[in-house]
Amino acid sequence: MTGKPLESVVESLLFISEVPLTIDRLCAILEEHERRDVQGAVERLREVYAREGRGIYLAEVAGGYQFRSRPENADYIRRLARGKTFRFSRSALETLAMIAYRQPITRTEVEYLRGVDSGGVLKTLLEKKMIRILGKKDIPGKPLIYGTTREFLEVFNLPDLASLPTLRDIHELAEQYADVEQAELPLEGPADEIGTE
Amino acid sequence: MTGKPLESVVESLLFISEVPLTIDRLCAILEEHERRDVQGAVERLREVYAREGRGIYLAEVAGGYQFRSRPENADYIRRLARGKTFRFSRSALETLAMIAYRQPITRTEVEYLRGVDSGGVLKTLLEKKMIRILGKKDIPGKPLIYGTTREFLEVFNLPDLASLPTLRDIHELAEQYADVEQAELPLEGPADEIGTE
Amino acid sequence: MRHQPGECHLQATDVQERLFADSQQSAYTVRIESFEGPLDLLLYLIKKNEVDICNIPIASVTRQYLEYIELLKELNLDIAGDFLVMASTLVQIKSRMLLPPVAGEDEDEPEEEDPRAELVRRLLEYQRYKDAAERLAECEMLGRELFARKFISPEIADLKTDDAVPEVELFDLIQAFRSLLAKVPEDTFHEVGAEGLTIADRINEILDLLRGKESMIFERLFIAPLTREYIIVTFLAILELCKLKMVKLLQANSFGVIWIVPTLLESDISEEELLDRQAP
Repeated sequence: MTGKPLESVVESLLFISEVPLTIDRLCAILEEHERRDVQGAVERLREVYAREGRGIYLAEVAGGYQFRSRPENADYIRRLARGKTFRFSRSALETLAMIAYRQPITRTEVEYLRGVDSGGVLKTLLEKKMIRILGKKDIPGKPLIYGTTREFLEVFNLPDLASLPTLRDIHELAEQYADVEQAELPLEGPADEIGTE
Repeated sequence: MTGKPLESVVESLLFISEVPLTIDRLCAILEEHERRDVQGAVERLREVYAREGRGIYLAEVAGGYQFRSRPENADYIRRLARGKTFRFSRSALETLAMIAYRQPITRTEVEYLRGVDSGGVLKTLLEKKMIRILGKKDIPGKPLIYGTTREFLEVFNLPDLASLPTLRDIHELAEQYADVEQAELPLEGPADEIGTE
Repeated sequence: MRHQPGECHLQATDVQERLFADSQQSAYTVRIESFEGPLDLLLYLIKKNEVDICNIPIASVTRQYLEYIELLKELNLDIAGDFLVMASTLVQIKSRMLLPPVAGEDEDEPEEEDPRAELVRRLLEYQRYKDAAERLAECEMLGRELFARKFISPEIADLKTDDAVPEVELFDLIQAFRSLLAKVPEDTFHEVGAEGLTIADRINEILDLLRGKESMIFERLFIAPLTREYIIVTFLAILELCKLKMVKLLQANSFGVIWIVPTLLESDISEEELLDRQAP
């Protein structure tokens, strides 16, 4: 293998790696190459990316090398971050699912099912505009009742709540999986009547 | 800002983004620039990275652009990634092909086309995020309808659904069957390697 | 439980020798990993016998197909129900082929379709996707030939993401719900029938309509499409809202307009709520 392809391979590796790659690590991966060739390839790459007008450079960090975006472009990177996507945490997704399928639902009912305090996750979901307060339930203590929002429908690309897949729909996909029967909340309340068509 | 720095910013953004960036998204971030300048910058970057001996190229995928490592260097990257590579079973690929070409499609339709129960394979494809639930079909029973995801395009390195290989003509296939040669036994050769899980 | 077709694995070459012992290629053994299903097996038999797909010798193909099923039974392999369904379809086609063609009494009557036509269509259609699947597999695949950065760069990791756009699929939501229900002791559940959420849906719609309004004419909730179901659901939704004391219905005189009045303003509630429901 001549110099050029080695440079290409090193470029690929540095680009893909989640952590900075040390020369030692590179040499271990590129075992058929001489250490000084590997070092040379890294040096040439540093020069190529150091040229003016490039958006990436090869940074020397934590004893290794890693591609980084140019600090001059940080403002734009922040704009990219603004439209960043996030993944729901498991507890957020569970709580959201609970509310979507059992609304209108109180915090106590959510917590009964999840078995853990859910104040924090409800607050997060309210802030993310995935759920909203529908009102107060007319029982002692007047607990708040929650439901999903229009934004929730948008995120899941649903025309309406009736378009939520039923548990049965998914259940049928996975007959070999442990059975979970279609179930309703053991608590009294509106969810019971609302659950049926 | 002159042309050069714009190219640098675009390079930074494409590098940082976890998902392919569309021209629309780039233009939204680079609001002070003309669309055609942004497009020009992407084109120039594609040319720069297309040069021989580079380890990265700018792929047009899932409606946007994303830096990817060169296929020629895959062996080395696998050494880094330690065998965390994607594999599809033949049944998964068949089902995925049907959904890709016929979407939106119901489970019943998939099963008619394949001639076998497909619940398990649909579930696997959902879990791998290759397909998604698009909604419910407005016919009795309201079955779920499925379509492919952005991740599907990303994994198969396709710019869009229109770039799927064209389906072969039925008549052409019929003729092929009228004049078969022993060497073309369908279950020999490449199909086997694709098929095993 | 239904068996996946992939469970019908045949690897011993003697199986193929016996299966195709009467064919001209009996000396030729092929390796078969598995058939994806009955259509896959049929396509194989057609190619094997070098016959025209549009003119399948149904008798001999059916015989070979049934022999294969028998063989699976002998080997104590699981036979997917789908293979048996196809077996009966084949037998049916075969018997229809034996019947003399019905002489059309009326000249205009369309000619009776070849009993094999539907099967041929399905086989060709299946072959198309089999083909397409092979070509998909030839694509340069992410994670196989190509790799992309799928991780969060240090440059972006620390940036605040308050307005981040959620990225989640419906499937994730349902899976979360399923797993949650699985954790709850079973005896606290009892079954219900349909999983319709139309009333909840209507409740939300009505609350949306009422948002920021002091009152609304009752009839406005019954705008088209006025299906029976829609009326019932809307009515139940209003009852539910009344029960929850979230709306009141008012009527000035016995034949007058009915007004629906929200009893709570959302802004009052959420502030109060958020104050005493801080994250632990």
